[in-house]
Amino acid sequence: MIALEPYLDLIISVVYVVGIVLFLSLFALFATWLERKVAGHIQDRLGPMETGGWHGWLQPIADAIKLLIKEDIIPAAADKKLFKLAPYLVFIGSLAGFAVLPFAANLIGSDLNIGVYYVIAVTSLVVIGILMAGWASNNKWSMYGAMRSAAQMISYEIPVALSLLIPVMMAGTMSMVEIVDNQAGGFWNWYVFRTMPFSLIAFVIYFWASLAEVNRAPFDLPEAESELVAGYFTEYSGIRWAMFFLAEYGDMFVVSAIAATVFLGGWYAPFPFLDIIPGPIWFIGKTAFLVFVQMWLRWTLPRLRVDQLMYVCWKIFLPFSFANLLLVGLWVVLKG
Amino acid sequence: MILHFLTQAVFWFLVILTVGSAIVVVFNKRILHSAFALLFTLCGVAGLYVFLSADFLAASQMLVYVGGILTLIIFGVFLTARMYNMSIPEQTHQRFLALLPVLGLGGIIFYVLNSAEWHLITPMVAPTTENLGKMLLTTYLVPFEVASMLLLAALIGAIRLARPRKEDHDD
Amino acid sequence: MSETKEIHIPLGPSPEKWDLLSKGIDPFGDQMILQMGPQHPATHGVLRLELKTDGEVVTKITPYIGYLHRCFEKVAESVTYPQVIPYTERMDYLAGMNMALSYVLAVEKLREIEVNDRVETLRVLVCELNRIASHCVAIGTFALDIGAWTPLLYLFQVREHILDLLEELSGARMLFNYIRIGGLAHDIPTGWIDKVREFCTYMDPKIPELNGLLSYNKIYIERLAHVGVMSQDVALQYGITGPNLRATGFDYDMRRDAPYSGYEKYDFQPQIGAGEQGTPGDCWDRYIVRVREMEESLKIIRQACDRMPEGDVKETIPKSLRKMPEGEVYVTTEAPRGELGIYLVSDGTDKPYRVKARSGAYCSVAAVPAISLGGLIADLVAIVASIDIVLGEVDR
Amino acid sequence: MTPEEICQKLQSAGIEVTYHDTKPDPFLLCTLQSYKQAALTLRDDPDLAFQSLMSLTGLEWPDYFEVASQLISYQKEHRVTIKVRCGKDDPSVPTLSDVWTIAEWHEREAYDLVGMTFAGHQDLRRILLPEDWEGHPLRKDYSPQERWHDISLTSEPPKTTHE
Repeated sequence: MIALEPYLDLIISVVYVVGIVLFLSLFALFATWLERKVAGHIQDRLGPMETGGWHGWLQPIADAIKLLIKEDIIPAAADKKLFKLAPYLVFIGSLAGFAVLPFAANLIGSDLNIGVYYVIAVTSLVVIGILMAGWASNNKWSMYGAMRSAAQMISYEIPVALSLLIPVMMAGTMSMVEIVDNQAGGFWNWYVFRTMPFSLIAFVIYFWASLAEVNRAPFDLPEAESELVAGYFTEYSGIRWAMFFLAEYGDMFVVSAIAATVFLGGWYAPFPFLDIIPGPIWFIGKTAFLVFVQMWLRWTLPRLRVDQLMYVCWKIFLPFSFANLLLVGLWVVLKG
Repeated sequence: MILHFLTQAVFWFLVILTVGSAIVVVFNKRILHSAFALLFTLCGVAGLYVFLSADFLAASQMLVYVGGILTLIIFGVFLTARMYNMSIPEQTHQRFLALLPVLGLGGIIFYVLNSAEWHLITPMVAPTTENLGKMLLTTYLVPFEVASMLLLAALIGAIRLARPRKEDHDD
Repeated sequence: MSETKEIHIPLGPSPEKWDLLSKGIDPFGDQMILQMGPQHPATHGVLRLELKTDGEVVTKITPYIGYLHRCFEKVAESVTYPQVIPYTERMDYLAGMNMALSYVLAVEKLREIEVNDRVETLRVLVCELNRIASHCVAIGTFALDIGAWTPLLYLFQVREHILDLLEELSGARMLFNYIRIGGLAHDIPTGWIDKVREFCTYMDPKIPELNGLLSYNKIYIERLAHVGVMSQDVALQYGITGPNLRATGFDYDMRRDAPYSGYEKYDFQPQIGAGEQGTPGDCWDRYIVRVREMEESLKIIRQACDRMPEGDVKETIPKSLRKMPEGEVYVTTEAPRGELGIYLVSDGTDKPYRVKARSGAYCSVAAVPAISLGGLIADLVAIVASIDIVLGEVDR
Repeated sequence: MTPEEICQKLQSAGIEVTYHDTKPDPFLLCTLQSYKQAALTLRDDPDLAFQSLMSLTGLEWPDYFEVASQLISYQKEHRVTIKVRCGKDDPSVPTLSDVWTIAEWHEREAYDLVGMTFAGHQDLRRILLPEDWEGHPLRKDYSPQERWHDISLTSEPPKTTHE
């Protein structure tokens, strides 16, 4: 028998990666179901009710099977190589974010000491993937979607990064685990409530900007169905389309999870006595709540226009983030 | 043993990825395919930085080069290319002429590589971010500030150039 | 040199341009030709707009219509006078009652039929119900095009309610064939008026709810104010009528100013746009005029319910329409999408010699280029939604 | 003003126009030469002030073509129908598209469906039917073409090649 000891790390990593992919898929499935249910109830209807009996819980499975066995269509005039490659890039970009999400103190893919920075960095892949998809489809609407998306994601990365810097400054580290550990012991220790109102503003800016980052309403311009048909994935169908879809829900989870981590105390319960409930439940609960808010907003608000989107980013979020950053910096220096 | 092998395999994978996609960048006839191939080159380099325990540098590589510069390049190609006409011919009939500087430069690099004294260090696991930050704000403060000044000037210049001129506005 | 890729180019109306394009020559400089429609989510059916765009800025618009054309006018020439009614309802299928009314009034005027008060009141009642249903779709799809999904579903509930009422009345939900020459198909069922009153009570809180959810939403206003401004001059030049004309601040409503079917007996206020959030005649004005018009329609419905006179709705239906007087007549009514004018020429036979339907939406489409040049694609989407077209009526 | 008064007003301005008292709606008939002038006067005369063209219809009669236009003046609250006729050998009437912009579309429709032309029209293309359609459906002697591209236009079911 081979001694497993030296390879334990490796095995754990492999298991974790497989687990994360499974989790992402399951979450995406659950989220599509949740999205329909949320939309349904907001719109005074029930959403899927038939498949699987209880509140249509099997609907996402049915959808997944349908998407898997659907004909895979590649337009004749598309740039086939790039067309095929693009969904993977987008998906990988989304998946890579999961590596540093601390589900619990010891349940994290890799506690990188540059955790927050890493997440911001890997989102770049998504931009490239979307540009690639838009171009390769050889469809003008896709192209518009891709251009809008790239412009939007690059612009909104700045307020996102600046807002994330605030808890980083307060914690003095970029490691996800350490940031969470600094927020232990009750919700009043969470970064969102410390240094009021700066960190609260940072949280709000982060949340809105992250909506734009993941192309969700009211910032869903790249895939605005009434303007651009379906934006950059107009020409995609079947499983390739499903990968974009999966990536979108994965991204929703990632940005919400980061918000939960750096602002909302990660795996810690709001009250210390509730810490008997395992951390991952708190973590996923907080994240799921933020995901729910994203859906809530989507089914309530109209969509912005391109120039308004840019206006909001460069003339509102950015100055506020900078001012915020300066003030928090001052606060940290004076206190420390 | 297996671990070592795996590490080696990943390393060589990254090397092949970097060099291979770099070759695609140079030799592909479609400028857009070259631009997208550059993505893999940059990612490969980022991976190599990880091997050097320079994780901050690796993330920066992704953020700045992939998220910023590569996107810019792709945008540039999009804007110069006609949307209707997807292929952009890139003429390569000066290949042999190009060989001369390539060989010259290659020779110099090879010479430097050979003559340099390489210190093998043990891989660090300590975070590099803090050191980087400290060094940027102490030892290398002046170059850091000069670089930021340069970037600021470039930004202002770009805005100035991009703004419509007064005369254009009037008519 | 690399190979040049052949790009499939859809069948277009300007082959010479596409020829140039397929040869790799760009006849438009830096601008791009974009085909919006005929299958596009924002064109409300099968309208095609050929756009010339500079980035996202629209610099030229050429509308192409006719994808839904079934030559109503030719059909009308080959069937008898009463048989035309179902075809009129297929023009603006969202407001079938209003469409039929125009045609029926034209025939009645030609034949010199005076209908009794009950018929008139019931006609007003069903037309106003239908107007609310039609505005519900208009506003709902408008919101949908701006990215707000939910109002559509809320408004469809209201519409569903109305369609149920009209179904009980006529047996059909969209193409009613209820208004007949000289009367109505049959009288109302017992208890129907009470159901209409119930509907009014149900409808009352819906409009404040809509205003809270959508009308005064900051994003919504930002998207619509100052966008697609239609001046009164443009509106008159393009023969714009109905809510679109009133949105420019032009105070004219046929129901008040040239009453037909007894509209003079009702107390209501035509709604005009005042540029509350932006410029008069912008998209938001066109939106809010419709919302407020629903309230006014509700007022008319209430009054109609209250004054519902007794009478026989089939009293004046002519026994035979074999012999029609020779002559011609032009009758317009205030349909939800602008005036529907029926120009009817009779040569004395049992079939119309010529029927021309002048539809409000037709003129609205014609005006799209005049009010949306220089805007963004997103603005164009808002404008097309705001003028509220039904392609069945445009193409006829 | 009633259509009759409008007619007198036009005649006093030296425009050749006749009043036809058909039932129930009367109309004014212009000659081909006076048509454009009549339209301009109707629009610009402050007593007439017909701001808007509501409808423009092409008609085919056994001996001639006719264009009927309904005008409205919101200001003066009156409406009128003006007509012009042209011979079948030369079915061309002056355009009104430079008087009221919307006439451009109505005239395209008349051209498309009835097959008359409008002299001076900038953009006289088919509007409702495809560019390559044959014939003008609202002519009384119109019979549809058999096929348009690959679509059979006759009412019989398409012949199948299945055995």
